[in-house]
Amino acid sequence: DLGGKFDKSFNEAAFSGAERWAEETGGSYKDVELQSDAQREAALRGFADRGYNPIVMAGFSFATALNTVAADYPDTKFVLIDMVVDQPNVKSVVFAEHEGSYLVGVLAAMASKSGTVSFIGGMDIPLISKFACGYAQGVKDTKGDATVIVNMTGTTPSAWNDPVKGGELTRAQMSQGSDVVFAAAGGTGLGVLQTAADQGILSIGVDSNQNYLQPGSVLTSMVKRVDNAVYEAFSAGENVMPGFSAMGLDNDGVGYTVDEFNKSLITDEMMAAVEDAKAKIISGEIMVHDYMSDESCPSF
Amino acid sequence: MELTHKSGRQETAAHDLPPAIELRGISKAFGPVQANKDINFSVAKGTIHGIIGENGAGKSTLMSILYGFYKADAGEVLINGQTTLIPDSQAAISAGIGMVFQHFKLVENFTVLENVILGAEDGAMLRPSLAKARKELTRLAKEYELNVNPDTLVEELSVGHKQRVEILKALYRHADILILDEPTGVLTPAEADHLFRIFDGLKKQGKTIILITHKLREIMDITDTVSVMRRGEMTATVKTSETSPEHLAELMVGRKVLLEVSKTPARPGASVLEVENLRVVDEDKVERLKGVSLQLRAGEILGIAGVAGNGQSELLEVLAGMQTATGSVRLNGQELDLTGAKSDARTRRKKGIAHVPEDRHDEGLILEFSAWENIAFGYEDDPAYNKGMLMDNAALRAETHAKMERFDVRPPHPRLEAKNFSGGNQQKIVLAREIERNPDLLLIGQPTRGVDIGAIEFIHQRIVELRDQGKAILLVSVELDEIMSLSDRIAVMFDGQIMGERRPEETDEKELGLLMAGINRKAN
Amino acid sequence: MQKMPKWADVALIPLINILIAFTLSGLIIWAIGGDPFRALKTMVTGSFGSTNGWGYTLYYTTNFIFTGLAVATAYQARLFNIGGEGQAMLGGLGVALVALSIDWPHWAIALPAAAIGGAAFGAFWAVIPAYLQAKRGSHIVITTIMFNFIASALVGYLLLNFLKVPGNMSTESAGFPAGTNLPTFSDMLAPFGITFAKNAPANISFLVALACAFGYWLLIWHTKLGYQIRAFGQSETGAIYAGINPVRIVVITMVISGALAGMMALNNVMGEAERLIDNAVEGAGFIGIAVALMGRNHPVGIVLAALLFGFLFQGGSELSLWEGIPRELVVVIQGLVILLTGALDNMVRGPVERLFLMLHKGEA
Amino acid sequence: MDFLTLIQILDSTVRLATPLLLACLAGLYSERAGVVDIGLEGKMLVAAFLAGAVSYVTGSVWLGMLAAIAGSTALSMIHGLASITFRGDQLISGVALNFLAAGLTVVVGQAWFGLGGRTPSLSNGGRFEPITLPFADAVADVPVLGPIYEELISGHTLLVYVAFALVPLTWWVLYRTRFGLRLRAVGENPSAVDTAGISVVRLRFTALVIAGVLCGLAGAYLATLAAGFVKDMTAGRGYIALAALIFAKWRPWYALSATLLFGLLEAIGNRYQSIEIGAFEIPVQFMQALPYILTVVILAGFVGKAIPPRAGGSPYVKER
Ligand SMILES: Nc1ncnc2c1ncn2[C@@H]1O[C@H](COP(=O)(O)OP(=O)(O)OP(=O)(O)O)[C@@H](O)[C@H]1O
Ligand SMILES: Nc1ncnc2c1ncn2[C@@H]1O[C@H](COP(=O)(O)OP(=O)(O)OP(=O)(O)O)[C@@H](O)[C@H]1O
Ligand SMILES: [Mg+2]
Ligand SMILES: [Mg+2]
Repeated sequence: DLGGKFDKSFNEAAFSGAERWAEETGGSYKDVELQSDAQREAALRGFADRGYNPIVMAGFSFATALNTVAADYPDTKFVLIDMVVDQPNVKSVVFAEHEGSYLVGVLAAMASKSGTVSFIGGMDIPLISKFACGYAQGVKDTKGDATVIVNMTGTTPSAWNDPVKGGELTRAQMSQGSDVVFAAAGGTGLGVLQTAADQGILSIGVDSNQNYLQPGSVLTSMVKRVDNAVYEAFSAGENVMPGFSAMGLDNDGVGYTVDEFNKSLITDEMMAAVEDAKAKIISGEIMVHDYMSDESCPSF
Repeated sequence: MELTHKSGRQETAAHDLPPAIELRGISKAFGPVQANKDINFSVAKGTIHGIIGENGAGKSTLMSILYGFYKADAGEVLINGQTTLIPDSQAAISAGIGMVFQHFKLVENFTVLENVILGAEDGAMLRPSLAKARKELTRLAKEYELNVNPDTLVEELSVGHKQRVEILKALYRHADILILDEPTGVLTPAEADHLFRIFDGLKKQGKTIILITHKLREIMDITDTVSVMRRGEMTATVKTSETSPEHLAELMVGRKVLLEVSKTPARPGASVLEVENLRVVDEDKVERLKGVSLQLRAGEILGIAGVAGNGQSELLEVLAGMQTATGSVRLNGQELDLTGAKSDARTRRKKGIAHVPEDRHDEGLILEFSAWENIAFGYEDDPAYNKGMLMDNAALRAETHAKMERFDVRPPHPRLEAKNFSGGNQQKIVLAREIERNPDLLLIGQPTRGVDIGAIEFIHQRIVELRDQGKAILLVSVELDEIMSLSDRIAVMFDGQIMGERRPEETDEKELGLLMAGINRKAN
Repeated sequence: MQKMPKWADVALIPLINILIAFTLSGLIIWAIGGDPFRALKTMVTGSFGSTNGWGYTLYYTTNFIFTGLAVATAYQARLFNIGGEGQAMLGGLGVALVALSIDWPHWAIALPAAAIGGAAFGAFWAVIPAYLQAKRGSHIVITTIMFNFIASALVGYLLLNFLKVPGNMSTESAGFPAGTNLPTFSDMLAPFGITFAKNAPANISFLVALACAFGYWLLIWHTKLGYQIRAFGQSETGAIYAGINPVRIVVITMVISGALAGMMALNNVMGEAERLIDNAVEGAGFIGIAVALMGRNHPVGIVLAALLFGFLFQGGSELSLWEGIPRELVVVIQGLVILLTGALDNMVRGPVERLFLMLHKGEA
Repeated sequence: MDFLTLIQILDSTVRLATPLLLACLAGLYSERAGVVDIGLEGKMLVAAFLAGAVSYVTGSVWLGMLAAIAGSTALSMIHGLASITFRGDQLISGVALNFLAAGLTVVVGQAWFGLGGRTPSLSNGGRFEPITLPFADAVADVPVLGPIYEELISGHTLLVYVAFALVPLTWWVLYRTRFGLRLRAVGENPSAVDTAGISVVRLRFTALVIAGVLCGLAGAYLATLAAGFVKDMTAGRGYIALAALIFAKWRPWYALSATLLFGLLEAIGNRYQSIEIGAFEIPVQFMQALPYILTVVILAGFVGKAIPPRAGGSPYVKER
């Protein structure tokens, strides 16, 4: 999406999936970043005209362009991440971000000493609310009296690229008692993680595994395996199965991460609780509310 | 007629001393315009040397070269007999040259003191420089009658005082040679007299002065020698004692010039303008007009004399619709709106008031506009200039061309931008626009400021012609000469009030001067 | 009398400048390991080599003509309108509201209605800073910058809470009814037997932009109002002398300026996206500043400068598509072009003038 | 709002105002000398990038800062070349610099680090550490004044103190030194300076060098605060600084208040993102736009006409 290829989270995850495929198979692919909305259609047609197959799009903003283009290229397979487009040659990959967010919410609630945790999103858009809502529910289900502070960075695209503002928001949330902050804000999030580390509170990364960025301070990362989705799409090549693919906890499409950088932060008790929650979500015992279903969030 | 200048009137010392300044073969072109052509001339030490010439003759250019402001294309400069390179103003200053430009080079929102030390500070800190300059200014003020409050902001000073600051700047830098470009153009007679007294003092101290002016009387009064420039060349240098204004005028313009206005007695008709109890309060809450009343009839010229800043400008602006006021103004018996929506200049024009403003650069003209666009300035909505929704530019250009021919604007090119005309010609463009509107009332401020004598003659004739057509004319000028020779009646303003009214034939400059200073003999 | 023939002034010098800018860009491409000649070829063929390329180039050009004219109009009155971005954003809102209000039977009816909607909203967004400048002396540069931020917040809010289709991830309005879809170049040229790329976004609003450029020319140099705007711009005291009401001129000028910026939405919102998306203006308001300045506030100059930027945009996106050259490099090229043709103009002008003077002397 | 919250908001204000203040002072020097500078944004961006890159590579924040200053000054010199030497349009030149900076930082960053224009995170040697002023801990418990000193005044990084110290320094330079006198004069009436025998060109270039250095500091501050460079991370602060400069009427102390005001408004916007009044909730977008709305309101209501240096924006031409 317009955030840029190396935003350390969403787009980078897509890119690394493609890289992994290229490395393993020796195949080649072409990637492009777009600077304007009108280019989406041009890029899709450009790739399709030149016989690229499949064409993977990371980001819901492609939906409209894809809807018109897909019909014109019935022989080309398209993979759209984060949004559903109902066309015979389109595979839509949608992630259950709310479920992953729920899990990190559980961890946040348990790691918090103050009983107040927080969330920093890039812009006030539905996708980000989906993260926030799942997170809030995870927190509340774990600690009924916990407070969740939710902030958004801004209203212009620079909201995704303002680490200084991210840092200030973190401090503002700290001053309201938060000691665990979940950032879903692209480059702005880097400032959040940094400030959390500087100020000695915990943070939660997003999309990619961001634990290594601030070892010992990033509690965990809510990963969204866009890389897997891209990898699979490329691996399947022209034989991508059109249709709808939900990436949730069950198929490891989303999740939380534990590695050498955050091992010490996660107690056995926390581990047990979060695994329990995961199992219950998969089994359907816990219903995590999807913000997109009714554009509201009962946990706020 | 003596055209050499090696020996002058300064018999005593100058004989064996080299001239203070000598120029040899100076030439300067601005693109295609040859502003100076092979100019040779010298000025003896301790004298006052005048330079006259038509607008655009190249006087300012020559002096700017001497001051290192422009670089000459060819030629050399000798100061006190020594060849001196003047690549920049710094060099000129070190050579002992000071210059007062026609348009002052002052920083308006600095104090006098700051302006004086600018570029002549001692050391990196301001405090010592300021203290020293303050002392020095006091000394200079005493020595040359150059009183200015050192702590006033320059923008608050009158023109005369600004000029003193310029002179102080030069003296503070130990100038021995002082160049003044049209210094009296904007001065009142009293200020000019004062300036000349300063010149006398400077001359006594052995300083050399070069004076550029359009006023022959000044040349005759205070210079020792005078040079005439025409079209970039120095055509003559004569001793002042051996020439006459008529002769100088002829040398300048290349033909005989009438220095007196010829006019028949006025035959005033119906009353055109009646002003009663006009009051203006400016932004700083200062009362600028304190109840002015006057009356003006068709076919007469009422001259308003006064030292600049005594309310004449405000009077003109109120009548022209550029300022609001209280009181009452009737034009042809009809009351004018002084404050409301109809108090603007456009409405006034439509009612038959034309206005030649005091400041042609900031008001009368848009310098970046071409001549033809300026001819429509203020009248762009005239149906004659419009065809339907659009302006009829072609017709406007044709009309401008005709007007330029009639008013002898040189060069008569409608497409040329106003800024490229000389001062006199710019003024003629404004006059051509306003006079030919056939107004009932013409307001005219400083009609000949900075204008050469050839053009002055022309402008004066036009004003009188208009009067003879039965128009009412309100003339504001700081030139008493002009007021005396043009007006049928003279009103003198002082401190926002009319001090008294005289007929030119019944008064003299002395009496007017006293009135301008606020002293009314008759009344007392 | 002239130092240089006119053709050298208006054509030769800009050409040399663009050449230098491209040479420098080539060096940068070479330095980061690309092939400058291939890159140039990609850019040129990508933007002018096919009707598809043309379609995109002219689409961007259209945006820049509108915003360039907006900046230029204000500049004639010496008002520096940095708010084209926000005004175009609001214009988008206006166009969207019109387009979504009823089920338009035909684009020919919808177009003028949307133009009025876009212009009105753009003008509204410009008139507040104008009024504050004229009446309260609030610096229009600050207020228009602030209004850009406010516009983005406002449009974002409205999109999210009122215009968005429930269930849709993207903050965008519903698609406009088919009756508002503007004819593209392909639709327009088909009757003449010319085939034009079907999917290229250039549409009839390009002609609207050209008409606006012509209207701008008429307005500024051939009407009383234009005369007054220019006179006011040159000298405020002069304007008062002439009886030109400053408040009126400032407000009217900014209304026109904002309306022009707002009409940009005909192209990007109505013509291309056919829905209102968040941040649809994508910096065109700022590019308009460069376009107006480089075009010397003259309509022909503005159209040409807009075309140049259209080329840079389209050629640049082709570069990043096919040459793997990062899209930011295109921003660098844009910067170099602006710098050389706009600001370093005299660097080339001086020597060229001297050259002509020498040639001239040689003849004489 | 309790006292501690107030302190925290003010603390945040100081941090947010610092880059604005540095950039605003940079603009002040350059515009006082008659060169309009809308390239502040670009200079800051380049400086932030170089600070991030060089600090990371060398591990020294000081070298990073030097590189930031050098880069930003280089852009300043291009601006000078265009607008002073070649008498080009100052606005165009500034716009061009902003484009160049936005592009080059990413292109070069990508070439160097391959992180898409981001620089790797800075470890501790690559950043400025907070400075704890003497006795900060000791007085922390003193009511009212204690927290003010400990939280608000102490504990910022070096550049914050530098920025605040620059305000009186700038005032002193401007109004108490020969250089300041000439600088102010050249922005008001360059021909007065020229006829006084001082080089207009040299003065203006000097002013631009100072502006370059200050923007360099501003950029270095941003990069070290965020521990690395992220593309476009200046996020419009150069424009806000420009607005603050006009707001401040080109005066140093006013510049301090103006930037503090902008900082405060942003800090408040950060702290109170959505406010509920009864059933009506003020949307987050409104709170985020609040600083801008308030700026307009204040400008319209309280600040009169701001008169810029008279010679600003136009190149000095004495002879054509
Ligand atoms: N900076 C300049 N650039 C181009 N041409 C100039 C410049 N300055 C003067 N000129 C031209 O040089 C000629 C001489 O101008 P100059 O200013 O020396 O005249 P002047 O004798 O001082 O006139 P005035 O009596 O009106 O003051 C004029 O034709 C003028 O147009
Ligand atoms: N930069 C310039 N370019 C072209 N012509 C110029 C320039 N500067 C001055 N001139 C011309 O030089 C001549 C003399 O200029 P000067 O500065 O002496 O003013 P002026 O014409 O005497 O006006 P005024 O008496 O009203 O001050 C005029 O013709 C003026 O238009
Ligand atoms: Mg002159
Ligand atoms: Mg003159």
